[in-house]
Amino acid sequence: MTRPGPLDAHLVTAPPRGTGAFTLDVRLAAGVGEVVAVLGPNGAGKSTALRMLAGLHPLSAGHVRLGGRSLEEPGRSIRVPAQRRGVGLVPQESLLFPHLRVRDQVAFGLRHRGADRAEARRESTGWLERTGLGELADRRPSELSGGQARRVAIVRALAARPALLLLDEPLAALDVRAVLELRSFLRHHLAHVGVPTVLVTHDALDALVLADVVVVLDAGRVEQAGRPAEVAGRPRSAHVAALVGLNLVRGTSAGHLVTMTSGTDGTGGTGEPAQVVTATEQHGDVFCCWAPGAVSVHGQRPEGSPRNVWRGEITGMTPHGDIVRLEVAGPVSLLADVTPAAVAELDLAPAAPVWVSVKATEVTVYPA
Amino acid sequence: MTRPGPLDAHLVTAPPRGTGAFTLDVRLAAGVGEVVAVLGPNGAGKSTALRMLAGLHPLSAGHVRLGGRSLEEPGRSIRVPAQRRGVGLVPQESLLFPHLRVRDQVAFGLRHRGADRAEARRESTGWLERTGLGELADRRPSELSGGQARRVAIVRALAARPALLLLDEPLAALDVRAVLELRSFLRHHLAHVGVPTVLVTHDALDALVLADVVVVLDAGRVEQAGRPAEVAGRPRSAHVAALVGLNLVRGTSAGHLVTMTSGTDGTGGTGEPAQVVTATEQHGDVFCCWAPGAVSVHGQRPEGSPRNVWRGEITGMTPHGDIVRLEVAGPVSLLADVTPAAVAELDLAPAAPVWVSVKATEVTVYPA
Amino acid sequence: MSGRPAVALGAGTGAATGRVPWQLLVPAAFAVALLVLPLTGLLVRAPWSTLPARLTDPEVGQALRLSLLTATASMVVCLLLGVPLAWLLARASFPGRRVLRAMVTVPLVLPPVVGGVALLAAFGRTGVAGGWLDDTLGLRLPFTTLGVVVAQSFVAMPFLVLAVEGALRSADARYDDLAATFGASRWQTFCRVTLPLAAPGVLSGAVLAWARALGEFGATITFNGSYPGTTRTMPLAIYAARNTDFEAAILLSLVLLVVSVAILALLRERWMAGPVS
Amino acid sequence: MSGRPAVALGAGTGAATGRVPWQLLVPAAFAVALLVLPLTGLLVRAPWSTLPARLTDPEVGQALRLSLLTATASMVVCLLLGVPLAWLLARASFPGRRVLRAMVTVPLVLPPVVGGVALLAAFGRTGVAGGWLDDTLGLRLPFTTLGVVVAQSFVAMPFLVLAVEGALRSADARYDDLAATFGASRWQTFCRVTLPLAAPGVLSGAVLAWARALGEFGATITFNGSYPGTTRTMPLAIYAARNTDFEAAILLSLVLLVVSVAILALLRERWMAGPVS
Amino acid sequence: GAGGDEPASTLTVLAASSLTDVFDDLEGTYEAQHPDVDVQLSFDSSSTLAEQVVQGAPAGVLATADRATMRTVVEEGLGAEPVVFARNELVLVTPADNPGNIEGITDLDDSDVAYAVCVPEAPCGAASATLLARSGVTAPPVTEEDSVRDTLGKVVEGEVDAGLVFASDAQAAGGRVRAIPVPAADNVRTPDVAVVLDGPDTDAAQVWVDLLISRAGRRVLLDHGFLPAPAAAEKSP
Ligand SMILES: Nc1ncnc2c1ncn2[C@@H]1O[C@H](COP(=O)(O)OP(=O)(O)OP(=O)(O)O)[C@@H](O)[C@H]1O
Ligand SMILES: Nc1ncnc2c1ncn2[C@@H]1O[C@H](COP(=O)(O)OP(=O)(O)OP(=O)(O)O)[C@@H](O)[C@H]1O
Ligand SMILES: [Mg+2]
Ligand SMILES: [Mg+2]
Repeated sequence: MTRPGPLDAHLVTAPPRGTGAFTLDVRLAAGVGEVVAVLGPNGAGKSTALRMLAGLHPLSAGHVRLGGRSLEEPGRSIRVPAQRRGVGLVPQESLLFPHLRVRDQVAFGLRHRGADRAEARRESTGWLERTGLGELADRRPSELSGGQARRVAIVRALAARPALLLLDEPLAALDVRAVLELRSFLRHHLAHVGVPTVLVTHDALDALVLADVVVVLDAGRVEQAGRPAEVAGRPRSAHVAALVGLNLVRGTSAGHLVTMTSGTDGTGGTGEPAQVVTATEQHGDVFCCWAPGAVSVHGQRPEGSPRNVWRGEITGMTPHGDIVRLEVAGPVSLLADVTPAAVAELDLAPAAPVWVSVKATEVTVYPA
Repeated sequence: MTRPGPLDAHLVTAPPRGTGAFTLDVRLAAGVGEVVAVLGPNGAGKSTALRMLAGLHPLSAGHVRLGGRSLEEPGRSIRVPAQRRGVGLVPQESLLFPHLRVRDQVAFGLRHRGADRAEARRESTGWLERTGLGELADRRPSELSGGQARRVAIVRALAARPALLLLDEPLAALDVRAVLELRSFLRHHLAHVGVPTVLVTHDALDALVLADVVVVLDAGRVEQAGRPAEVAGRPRSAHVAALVGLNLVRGTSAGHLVTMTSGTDGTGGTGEPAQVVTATEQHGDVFCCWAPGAVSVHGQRPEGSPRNVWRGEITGMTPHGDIVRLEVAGPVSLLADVTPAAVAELDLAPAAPVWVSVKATEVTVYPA
Repeated sequence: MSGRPAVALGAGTGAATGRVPWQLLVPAAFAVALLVLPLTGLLVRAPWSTLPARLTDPEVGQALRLSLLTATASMVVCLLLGVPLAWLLARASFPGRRVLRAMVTVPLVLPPVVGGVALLAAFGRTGVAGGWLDDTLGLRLPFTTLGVVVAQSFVAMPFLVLAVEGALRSADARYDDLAATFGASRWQTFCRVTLPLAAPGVLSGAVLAWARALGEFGATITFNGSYPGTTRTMPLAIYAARNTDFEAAILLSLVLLVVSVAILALLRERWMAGPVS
Repeated sequence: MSGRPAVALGAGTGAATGRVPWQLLVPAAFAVALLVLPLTGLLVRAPWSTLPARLTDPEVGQALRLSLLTATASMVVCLLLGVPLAWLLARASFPGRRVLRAMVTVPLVLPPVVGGVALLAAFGRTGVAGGWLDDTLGLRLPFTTLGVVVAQSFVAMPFLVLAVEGALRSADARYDDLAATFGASRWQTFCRVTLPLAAPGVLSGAVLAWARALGEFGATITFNGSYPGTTRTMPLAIYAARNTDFEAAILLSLVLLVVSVAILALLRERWMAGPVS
Repeated sequence: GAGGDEPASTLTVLAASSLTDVFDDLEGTYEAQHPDVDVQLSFDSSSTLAEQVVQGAPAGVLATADRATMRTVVEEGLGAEPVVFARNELVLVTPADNPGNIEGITDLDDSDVAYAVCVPEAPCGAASATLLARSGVTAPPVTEEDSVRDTLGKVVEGEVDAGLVFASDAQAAGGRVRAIPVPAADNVRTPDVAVVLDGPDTDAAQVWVDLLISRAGRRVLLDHGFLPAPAAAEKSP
């Protein structure tokens, strides 16, 4: 409808009374044509943030500005209601209107953007056919499969030509081909229409492929924000580390030696504080990360160049294509990728004691 | 409750009147402690199959047998109602009872399996704490995030100790760590309790990690069934090929030369029938598949050993970790993985014309 | 919500799960007995031999027409005024909502005759609003067909409002929110989302209101008196007949009954084709 | 469904989306006028000076007690019998369901006085079931307090059944299905899932039934006569008072009104703490 | 009326609504004479009461405002021979301020005058129809009320300009209405009939009927605007 403009939001809301929940306090910004991916564990506040942007949940402080227009600013008592924000929302639960056929679902948004009835239905049919949903146009929501409903919800939001697009896990429940198609469709469509987009996802690939900026939430706060490659390469939370499949520990560095304050790979470390030797020099609070492929596994304490050597016990083994991913618990709990050949040779099995080593040069270290 | 027994089902149902839908006709079998993964595109009939196993949708023919007991057999007018089947269902939409707190959601199943009220709530609390949901025990469904609700639905089904477990995309909407944890939890739990399990998923990893048998559905019929590695290595449908990330074509083989009858990689092939040279000899209807990494991309028509050389045009480029995945359209449309260095060197960009080559030895060929 | 398909693959049917439990069957049977026995009694006692004479009596036809007309008009009035009020009670937030909600139940509890007195006190010649209506609009409600509609609407309104309010409350408000994000104003949302989702409740509210208006006696006779052709609806005709011939009153009641139940059955089955029918 | 939180993060509120549209406000205002003006009229006309004397009159207290007692008993009867019947109509599939559903609306349409005649024809001395009840159980219903409950239940039942049936229809049957997979029998599912989900509908049905029973006059007086202490409920007392002293009748009505609206307001606000209150 | 001591027995009297005031007065007289009996009065329209008696309503006395309804009870063999204890005649009443300026029954024959009568099926209505015809009034009423008290109510409320009611009812309304005698009314009098019903308390019931036609009873009836019963029907006390 209007010319697309950038999104600039600072979302603050107090927790609902009675629950021990957190205060949400999140800054989000997306330029024209930019996609912000919002990542974070379940219950981090991602969907709530989207609802606040859409005007469905009031801010207690902060602001929402879109294309220079202030949509909400409690400090100045500004609050544009949802119906005059022009946002397009794909809610996490699809929420197709139960009484409308698929064609009318899509036409719904079009009509309220000014199209008349016949025009809206025609345009809706066009959208459905372009997105491969033409056959479903006359179905009711109760006659759709979960994935079909999801796709209709996405098309419904896109068709309304919103000034701001809010996608809550849009690709969940879709089959692989639909994911591939939609991912590439979204990439082209979003770049083309230039609408700022906020995309909630649990899929690293979505973030890497679609997003210009990644924002990682946890417990209502931003844990990390930056370019996708930056975030993927230098995770600052267990969530992101798990998402991109890296081992991550946090510690205090004194030159080349990091004393761990928390070791984390999803299994939880125990025991005396371990140390990590790094190639680059750093001081103070730092994160260290390395790839599972950089970890060597040995039957005996290894001799030689690797400077980081720890004891451990295998707690999980998962075949991953050509490799086997081991979960190792010890002073530093970590993931290690080994070949099936190595598994056979070292006679690896759950509960087996092992030694693991990581070369100092394989460890990336950066300030916390 | 009862000793676990194997599942043997042949599910047949006519399409609902008025819709142009297909007849569902699916055979499923799972031994004690076995997991059957059901894959397939959206709308293939996966959820419907689960509903039929649960007794929520009647069979028009076929049978459902569990541990030797016939649960449904229209031919013999047998139909055990849902409440006496002892199945545990995680529906696609979670469907937490809106009026019950989380603790009572889980206790619900326990009570109907014979526990008294206090016992059920105690046991429920135990389950929630063991699965990291203890904090949510007093919340209502409307106060949960999407992923939290999903986890509660899974725990609710597991806690009831069903004789058959039906999981409809259990890991969708979960964050990475929860997925990792739940995947390993399910693997151990299912092996331990020995309950046959049917798992619907869109994630290749779920199928590979958790399943003993994979069944691929399309339009209500079984397209392929077998061990996960077998299915992953020799896909028989575009869906599975896309799922495991392989290029797949179908054709008629005369010795070492396959004339394509349909080329498929998710982008849809066009033009004159192309041919694929293979290293192994086959005759008749065959599938050929090869990995995207086995595809070389050239600026000019390549000289040398590769026997399969096609023209093409780049239609998509996606960075994938260390590599870039190209979508190439041409006589054979395919996916190709190249290094970022190669992209720079060859000056690859969307719409650029390229040549692609595949060595005959890299092509796996097997009867259709 | 609405439009659940007859045979559902994806949707819940609630029907595939075994036998009807006796704990429900037994009380339901008693309920049916309580409803059916009196009807049987009426049928047994009715003087069938006089039926043809009654049916061709022009006054009966007149009263029946008047009843159907006024009851339908009252239902429409209730829908037009009551649905918005129900929405206000269910979805809007304003001071005095408690009081207003209590107010709605007033005509329910008021014995109908007193309701008629109240209407006279309000809209009668000497009533608080009656004089004003007469002076400014020249509108006199008592002893007119319009007055019958007012009286019937007054007693039927709470049924509609309560039924619709209940339906609005159980309808999922997330759909309203979503409609707003698409730019639908509150009014558009109401028309295109809220109301369709609450349709079964609105329908049963309308049925209740229509039936209540059709059977309405006390308020009508008190507010409007009873005169053939203008205010004597079937219940009033039945009551009048009763003075001389009790049995005749029964016969007239049965006529009213058959007509109205037939209409209801027809409409309900058409609009409410149910999930398991 | 039930238990939507006061401030919802994840759930829909329907409240955050702008001003109340005038298209709803204006008709709602008319509805309020129609409900409030008659009440105002009553208040204006009531002979307040005689209020203390009336309130202390033992017969008034007796009638009020009897009314509250019988109306509450009737509501309980309606709940116990009517909810199962509503479930049967909404969820079960059996021949004659159409007829049964039509049957339920009968007492709605029957003018209450004829309802009383029908009850006499069924349970009276010479009625189709009355003789049998008397002979085998020694139970005589007419002209007894029990008979009052029967008459009130008869007229109030349809309100409950229709309201509950509507609520059951809009409740999502997928939850019933899911409950079955957990081994819940149909009866357990009904108690633990269906009924809680339909609770707002059941509640408003109960309110309707209670209020209808409380205001019930015609069927009661015809079936039970008007005997102080046993069958003379408030509406009958008001009717009796009207013969001698019209104004007194108004005062008694107001007493009934205040008591019942107070009770309703109390209970409703406690049970129905709404989404946007 | 509840007395100080618990009365030993109860006498239930069912009576037409027009008898409300008379019977309320007589209840006191009766209970004073017979402290062991508690009189319960229940008023409704004659036909409803008759139907209830047929259906077994517990009652000792039934008093109706006409003969026809009484006949249904007697034909069922539920009571003894009915007794006419009073008669009533119609008067024209207007609201106290007489907004329609009605001076006589002929003033009703004007389409601008809103007047009420009883339904023809009711005793007062049958009489009204005859009276109106004899007086040459052809303009229709705005309403035919179900009982005489309802007709009176409409006049008291000021909703109509005039109404035809029994003299006794007009008297009960006191100063709230103006009563205008109708010359031809004495030709269309209606009887009030009482009957002792079969049952456990026939003795107490008989005492009530005797009280009605006793000198004291007749005085009360006269005080309330009723006319005495014709001497032929009178029983000696
Ligand atoms: N009630 C219904 N009426 C008509 N068709 C239906 C109904 N329910 C489902 N279908 C259709 O049946 C097919 C199978 O649906 P089902 O839900 O089993 O798919 P699915 O394999 O689970 O898909 P998804 O991956 O999207 O969940 C779909 O094409 C769907 O549209
Ligand atoms: N109505 C509510 N009352 C109380 N707490 C709520 C309510 N709605 C959500 N929450 C809580 O607020 C937090 C944020 O919820 P939100 O739905 O935004 O999470 P999310 O990041 O979208 O998670 P997911 O990935 O699981 O969808 C969660 O802890 C949730 O339990
Ligand atoms: Mg969410
Ligand atoms: Mg599905």
